[in-house]
Amino acid sequence: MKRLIPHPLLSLALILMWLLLTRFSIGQLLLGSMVSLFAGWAFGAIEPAGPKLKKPWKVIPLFFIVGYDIAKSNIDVARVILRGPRPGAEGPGFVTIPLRLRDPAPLAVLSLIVTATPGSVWINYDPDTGELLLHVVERGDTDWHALIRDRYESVLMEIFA
Amino acid sequence: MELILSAAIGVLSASGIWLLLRPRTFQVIIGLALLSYAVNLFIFSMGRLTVGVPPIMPKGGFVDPTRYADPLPQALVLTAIVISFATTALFLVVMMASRGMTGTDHVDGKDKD
Amino acid sequence: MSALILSYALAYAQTAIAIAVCLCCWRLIRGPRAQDRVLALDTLYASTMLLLIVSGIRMGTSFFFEAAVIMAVLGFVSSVALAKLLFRGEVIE
Amino acid sequence: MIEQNLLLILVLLPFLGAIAAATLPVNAHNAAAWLSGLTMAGGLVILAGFYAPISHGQVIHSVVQWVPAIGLNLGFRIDGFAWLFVTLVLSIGILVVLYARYYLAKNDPVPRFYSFLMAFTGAMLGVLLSGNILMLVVFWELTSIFSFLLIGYWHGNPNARDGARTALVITAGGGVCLLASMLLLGQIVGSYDLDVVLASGDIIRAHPTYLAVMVLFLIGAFTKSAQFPFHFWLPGAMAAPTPVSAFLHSATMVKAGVFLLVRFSPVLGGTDIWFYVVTGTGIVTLIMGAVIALFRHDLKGLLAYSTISHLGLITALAGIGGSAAILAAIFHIVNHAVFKASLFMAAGIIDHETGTRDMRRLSGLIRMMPITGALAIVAASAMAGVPLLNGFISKEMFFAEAVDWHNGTWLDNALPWLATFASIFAVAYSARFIMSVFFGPAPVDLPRTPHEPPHWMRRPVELLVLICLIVGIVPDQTLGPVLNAALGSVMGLGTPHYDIAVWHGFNQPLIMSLLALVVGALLYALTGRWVARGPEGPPLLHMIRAQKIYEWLMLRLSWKWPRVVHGRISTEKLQPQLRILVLLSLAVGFTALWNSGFIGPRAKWNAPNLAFGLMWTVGAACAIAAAWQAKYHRFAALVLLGGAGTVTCITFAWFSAPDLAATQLLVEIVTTVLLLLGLRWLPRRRSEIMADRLLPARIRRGWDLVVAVVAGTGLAAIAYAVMTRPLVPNIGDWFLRNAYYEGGGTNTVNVILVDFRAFDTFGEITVLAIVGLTVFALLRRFRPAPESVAAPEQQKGSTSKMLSNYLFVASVIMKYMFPVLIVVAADLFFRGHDLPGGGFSAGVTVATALLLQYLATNVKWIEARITVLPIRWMGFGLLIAGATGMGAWAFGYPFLTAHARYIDLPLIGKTPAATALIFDLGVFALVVGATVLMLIAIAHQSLRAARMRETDDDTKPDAKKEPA
Amino acid sequence: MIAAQHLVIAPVIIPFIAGALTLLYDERQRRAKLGVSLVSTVLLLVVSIELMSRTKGAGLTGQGGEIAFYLLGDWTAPFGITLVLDRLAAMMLMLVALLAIPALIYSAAGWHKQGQHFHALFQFLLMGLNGAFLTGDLFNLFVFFEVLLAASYGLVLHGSGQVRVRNGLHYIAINLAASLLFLIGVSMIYGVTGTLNMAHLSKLVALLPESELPLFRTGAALLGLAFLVKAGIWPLSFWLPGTYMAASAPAAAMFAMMTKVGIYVILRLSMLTFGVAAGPSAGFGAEVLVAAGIATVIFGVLGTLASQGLGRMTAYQVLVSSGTLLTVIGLALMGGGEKMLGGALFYLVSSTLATGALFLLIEPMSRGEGGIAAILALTADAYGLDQPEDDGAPEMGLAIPATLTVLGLSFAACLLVLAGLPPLSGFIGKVAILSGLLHNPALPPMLGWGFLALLVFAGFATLIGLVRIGIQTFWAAEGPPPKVLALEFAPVLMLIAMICLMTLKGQDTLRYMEDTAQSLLNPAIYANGVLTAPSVEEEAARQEEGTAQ
Amino acid sequence: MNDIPLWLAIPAAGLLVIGATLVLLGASGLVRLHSFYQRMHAPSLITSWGTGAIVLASILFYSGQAGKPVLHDIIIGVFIMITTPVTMLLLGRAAVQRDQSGADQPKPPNPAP
Ligand code: NA
Ligand code: NA
Repeated sequence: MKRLIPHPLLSLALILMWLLLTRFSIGQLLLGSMVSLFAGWAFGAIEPAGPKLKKPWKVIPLFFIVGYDIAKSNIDVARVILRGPRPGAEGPGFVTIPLRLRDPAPLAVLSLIVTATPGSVWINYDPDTGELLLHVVERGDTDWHALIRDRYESVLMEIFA
Repeated sequence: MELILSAAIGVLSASGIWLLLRPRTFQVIIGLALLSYAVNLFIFSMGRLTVGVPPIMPKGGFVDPTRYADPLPQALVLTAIVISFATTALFLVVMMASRGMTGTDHVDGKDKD
Repeated sequence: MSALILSYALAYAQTAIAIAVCLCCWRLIRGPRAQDRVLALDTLYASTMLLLIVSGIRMGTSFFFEAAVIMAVLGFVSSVALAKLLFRGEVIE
Repeated sequence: MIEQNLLLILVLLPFLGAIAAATLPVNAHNAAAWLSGLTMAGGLVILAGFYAPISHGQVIHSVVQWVPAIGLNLGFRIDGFAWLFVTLVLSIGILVVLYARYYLAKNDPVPRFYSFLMAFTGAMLGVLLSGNILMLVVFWELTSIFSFLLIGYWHGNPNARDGARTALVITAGGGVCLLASMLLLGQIVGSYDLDVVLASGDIIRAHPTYLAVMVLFLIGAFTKSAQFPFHFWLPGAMAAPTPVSAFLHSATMVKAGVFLLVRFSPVLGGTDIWFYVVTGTGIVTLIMGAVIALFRHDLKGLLAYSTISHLGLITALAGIGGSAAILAAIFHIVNHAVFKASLFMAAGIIDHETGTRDMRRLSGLIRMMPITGALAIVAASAMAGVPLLNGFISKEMFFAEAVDWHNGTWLDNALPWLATFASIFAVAYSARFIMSVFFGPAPVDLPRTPHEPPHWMRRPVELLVLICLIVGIVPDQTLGPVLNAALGSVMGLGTPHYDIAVWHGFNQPLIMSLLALVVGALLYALTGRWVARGPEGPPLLHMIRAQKIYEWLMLRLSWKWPRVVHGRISTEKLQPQLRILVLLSLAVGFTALWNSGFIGPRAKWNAPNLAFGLMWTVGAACAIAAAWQAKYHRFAALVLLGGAGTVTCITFAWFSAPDLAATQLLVEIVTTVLLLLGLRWLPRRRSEIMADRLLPARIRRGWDLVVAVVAGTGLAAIAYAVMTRPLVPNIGDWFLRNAYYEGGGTNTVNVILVDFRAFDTFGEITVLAIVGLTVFALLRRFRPAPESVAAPEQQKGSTSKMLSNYLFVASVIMKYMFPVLIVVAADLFFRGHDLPGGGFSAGVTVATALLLQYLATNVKWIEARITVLPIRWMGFGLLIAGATGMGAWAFGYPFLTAHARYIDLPLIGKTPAATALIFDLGVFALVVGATVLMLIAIAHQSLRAARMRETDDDTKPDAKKEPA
Repeated sequence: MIAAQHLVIAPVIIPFIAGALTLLYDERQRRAKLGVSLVSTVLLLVVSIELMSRTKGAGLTGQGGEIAFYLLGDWTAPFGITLVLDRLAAMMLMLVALLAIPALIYSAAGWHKQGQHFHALFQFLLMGLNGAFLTGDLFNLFVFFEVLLAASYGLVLHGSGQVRVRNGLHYIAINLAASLLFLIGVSMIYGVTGTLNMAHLSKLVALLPESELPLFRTGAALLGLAFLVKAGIWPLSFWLPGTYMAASAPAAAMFAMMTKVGIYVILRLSMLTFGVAAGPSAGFGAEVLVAAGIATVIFGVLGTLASQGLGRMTAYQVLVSSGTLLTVIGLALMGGGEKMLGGALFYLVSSTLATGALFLLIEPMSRGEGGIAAILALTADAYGLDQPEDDGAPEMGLAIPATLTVLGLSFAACLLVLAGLPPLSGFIGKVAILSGLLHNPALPPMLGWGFLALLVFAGFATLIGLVRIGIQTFWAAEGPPPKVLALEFAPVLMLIAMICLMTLKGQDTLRYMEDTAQSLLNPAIYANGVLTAPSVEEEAARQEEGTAQ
Repeated sequence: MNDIPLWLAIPAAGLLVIGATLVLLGASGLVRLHSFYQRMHAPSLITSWGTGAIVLASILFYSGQAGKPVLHDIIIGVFIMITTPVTMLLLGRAAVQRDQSGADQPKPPNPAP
């Protein structure tokens, strides 16, 4: 079973995607399942096992947190664009944050969150030291260490085993 | 719209032709790509311009052809896109090989004009 | 009424996005560095995709969906390749 | 009937003999000689059978149809003239065969010689016997070709090669002119039948093209019979083995020319221009040949110029025309053949025995080889025109014509004098031949000690000399009847019968002969020593050698000037070629538009949209910027190209072509990556190329800019003109109406691609497959420039760790896109028939998904996990598409007939089930295979380069690393 | 059981299947690939013989009975794509097969190992050629042009090396540009007339309103230019000699056919659309064709004389042949008549065979000692290659005695054909053209004479050039004769045998050609036939009706 | 378009305006901001709520038109969110490396050994 369906969750998500792409019908469900199972199976060749999940439901609050953060940052960055960035240490610059996460998968999710949020870009993660280099558009108001480590990283550490 | 599109065809093809006449292989390949955009648009324009009526038919019922875009130029462009993709790839590899063997990226395989 | 509101909104959206594309293009041409161009192209891509969606709504067809999906799902591939070339001097090793 | 067949056999026999001889082993000297001799003897037997009817003025015809559609038939005819000529050819041929048997050396490839000789004889007989003037040209050219092979028989000798080539170029070139004249004759007369042509002299002479016909004809005849100014090939041809010279320059090759002159003189002759040109040329050749012959030191050279001179005599006679002149011409043809053949053979014996042909070294040979000497002396006397020998009689006849015949022109009045003058020299060179070779002190320092040759080598000479004597003494009894028959066949009915007598009384011609003999002898006696000391050729005149002029001219005409002109009107460079193509398109396009009047635009257009206009501002800016940057900033150009492509894609979507938009996008993505992959192998361009700043480059760029702008404007104008006119009723409507009902799909474009015009797609996927294969094949042999083998600058001093760190996070997302993209591809594939999408889009999507994995990791990593055999995919894809197409045959339908219906499946509902879907599956498989193949083949080059670097480092451990 | 009517498409399908099949074999299984390729090519010959015999109807009296149609997908013209097999197409198919077998055999002597996928490319080339000759649809013609061009790109580059790549680059660049022109032309014609079907087009041209003519003619002219590039017209042919010379021998031999595709299309389309029935457009472009043809002949002749090597010279001979044919097509548009055109078709076939044979002769003729291995090593060297990667065991084959003699005779035969000297087919062809031209009162006599002078001049120059090479090779060469394998001789001899057969069967061949020309000059038969060809369904319906009554 | 109920049309129009404005802002940031690293932040306006708003508007519109939820445009939003960061990640890192090797650009802290 594991060999045939190495990524059941992924396949499920893909079926959902299939139904979104086409239309909801039994036939499409069947076809979509076949396609999705195949896609999952093919992915198994690249990545034999997916990440282990501990508390996957925690992704739902995270989703809303991130959605809110992004909306807020939209306004911040829009302001920066309209007014120009603040000068000096308040303004744009690089920020280094030591991370506790080591697994690529949660790190990837973190990178998505950080980068999708306007105002911060994930520049580099050093797997040896666990240090994250960010570029932020305003170093001033935000405590980036706290934001990343407490607001996102800790949740991710809960979700992923 | 017709004027805009024909101007677009003109600019694309002029840029493409100018590059086609340049001495470096990469210029030629970019020129060919631009030219093929121009030609694809040109073929496409031969079916006249229609906005918002793709040639996708209802399932059954009377079909009034004048209400839809001419599908044939579209089919031709599709074939042309694929073929020009293939030939671009080929030209690229020949360009690489020529550069490797002659030591220059000049189209004549030697740097001296 | 719906039509009126929507058509104004759509006209605005279409024009605004088109202007946005022009701005991307300015950066694309201007550079000055390669990474600027890649960034501009990626942005241009995303904006164009949105223009596609908006135009689809304006024309009342949903046939642009496929193109938009392709742009969303695959558009980043060329940007990735471009970025990788900048970083490594090579796209695939 | 028998006669017709015999005639065919007569022509065919030598060719058969030639083929038989060619198959003999190299050392079969005797067999080859016997074969040739018997073949020719067989021909003579057939001729003997023809004698009776021919002598009664009968003409025997035989026709085999070859290409009657163009009047090209193997028509043969034999009349008196042809009979006489063929007999001469075959008789001398037998003697040459016999002679050659002893002449050729042990290690010469003898069967080849006989084979060529026989083939040549066959061609010669063909010329003589053709009853179709086109066939005559055919055989005429064959004589050129085989004589070329014969002259070049000893091709190890450069002189032989040059001589052979000159002979071929001159005579075959003449033959081409002859062909032209024959074609024109055929047009005038309406037939290529020789009999018809011969009977149409009046029509021909009155025709406006008469002059052209005559000139072309004469070029043909003069080149062959070595008339001035085409004479020089003949001395050059003396590099041939002597038997060849004896054959070609006595009875055959050169005589073909005069044969033609005589044959056609009643048709083309009789006009003043004919007389001036033909007789004039003849006389010039006669004199020139005679004079030069005296000054040649080489025996064969002397004989060669003598031959030229005698051919001039015959030509002059043909120019005069009339029965008596023609009779003299025919008679002299025979006589000259006989004595000249014997003289060549004698010269060959002398060469063979002494090892030299230089008359200055030869002397007093009469003591060592008295019989040969005597024979040669008799033959040379015949050549000089000594009475009681055959040469005398025909020369007398020529003198008589010169004296008696009048047409009142200055040339006519000068003829006797000119004839006598030439004769004096003929006597002188004959005397020189006799005196310097056979008399005088014993020779010293010869390469070989001379003695009499083998008996059988001398027999032919003996026989020929005997004929000289007999004909010289009793001409009328021996040759009278045949000559008259020949004359009758040339001149037609009502030709008077001529008695050929030795003695005509003490008349003017005899005086001329005696004068020539005396003065000639004196000339030699007085100048002999001086001539021997002089150069090879007449004083001063030897400086102007026709051969040299020919070579000078030939070198220029056929090599130097063509090279110069060719260089001017050609180029090896790509840019001018493309420039010409663009300019020609412009010219062609504008001319076609211009000639047909102005096209005014009609009012039919869509209201402009601001957003669309802005998009194209972007597109145009990108295109222009890409053009601007492509030389020094390739990367920027590539990115800009992407911008232009995106706008193009939007345009497709805007104007109702969602399929195009999707496909354009996909292709653009793959193309960008492909180009990026290639970018790595191009030379780095850090500094500006200096020449770019110079004026020529600026002018070139400016000019190209003008061309490009004009061309772009032209294309835009055409597009505008078409777009703004109302749509004509077109076949597109039919597709719209029938897509759903007949094609079983709602997406008309897709139905066209996989059903209505699936054959296009069928070809298109083949193109993709071919390109994939070519790319693969080329890259298997790819050799990067040394500069590109080195790691890119960015990787200098970096480890592979750096790459994995770089991709550490990003690769996770990229990998997860793989299954997503497979699902997207499947969606595109299945919906294609009804909505935008299809096998091609799906295929590119899958290929891109795979490509993404290569980008996310590295080649080794990914290939350890996923094995794609792209070429197999391509093969299966093609076979699926082909098999789907052929599946229709089973139901009696043509290739690619699709069957479409919606099937009601339980649970699933109405499902489209078109065989077109299977076809699309083939397309899908192929596209995946081809795209992946191309991408991966290029990508692998980096791996190879890395490996090359490693082996380099291994082999050169202490080689310094390039400074970064 | 496959019904006989499907044979029409066989010339496209057979090489397609063969090409696809060879992809399933591993690269090292060359013998298997060769086998597939050979079977396919021989089948092609058999099929083309059968197809040709089908078109040998009773000429004009047959009223189109000798033309076969194949409606792809069972869609009737002008909507679907129709294959049309008439005499001209059958003749070209035959010529392809006749050239392909020798080229393939020749490749088996070693060339097919000098790179990847030779056999697949070769088969796809055949597919492209055959498709181009059969199709009755303009855009489908484009597709098959691309198929054959793509395959030719592959074959030009087969074996790789500096010379091939450099020339290949030019070849590809120019042909890509020409393909774009092709597309512009085709789409303009569609935009103006609304059709892609050649037969339909031929009907529509005469009905085209005055106002549409300019655009239509521009489209046609641009299209024509694209074909002229393929046909190698001066001044668009500078790429040709280098490319042909660089190509490996079997590829070059097939290339003898490539320019003929351009010629074929120009002939086909000009007769269909600008023939006498085309109304105001009749004779469009004739003068251009004549002028360009003459220029090309002159250029080819100059090139022949200016060349040092046989390869280049042969390539220029290809141009001479092209120019001659184009001139004749132009004259035919002016009313030159079927005799002249028939002669030109005869000339086309014979010159193609001869140039093909010459391309195969180049290598053995320029080879010193050591057989094919030496020449391959030598070319690898000259072409700037490091090492052949996948050399198998050296090719075993029978070396031929009397090598020089056979080579020399073969060379001489080619020379005679190309120079138009008797007695071989080249002479018949030229005489047929000229006598057709001279006997035609429709054309001004000066034209005939001028062309006569041109042909005479061209033939003579060819003779001079080729004799120079021949003497250098066969007479001036020192050292022992080269080793040549039977596999290399046999193909040349096959081609020469074909030439000889054509010569002997001159009357029959020429008659066929003249009939072909006659039907070309009456495009209505073709057009009506295509437009009324019934689909299988219609046929069935009609039969049902018949039985009902 | 009048078949869309007003209660859908108004939020859809609003979302369109917001989305388009964000797009315009993002693109102008690309032009206005001074250094590459600053400019990197601008597009995220487009790819986050710019896209989100327009996609939502589209969902509202098509759902209103069809009279039932038409959600497939979600996919576009989701994948834009997922894929754009990949580019940014790789591009940002590449820019840093390029700046370290280039002399005339401001140097960021050394991110990696
Ligand atoms: Na961000
Ligand atoms: Na002497």
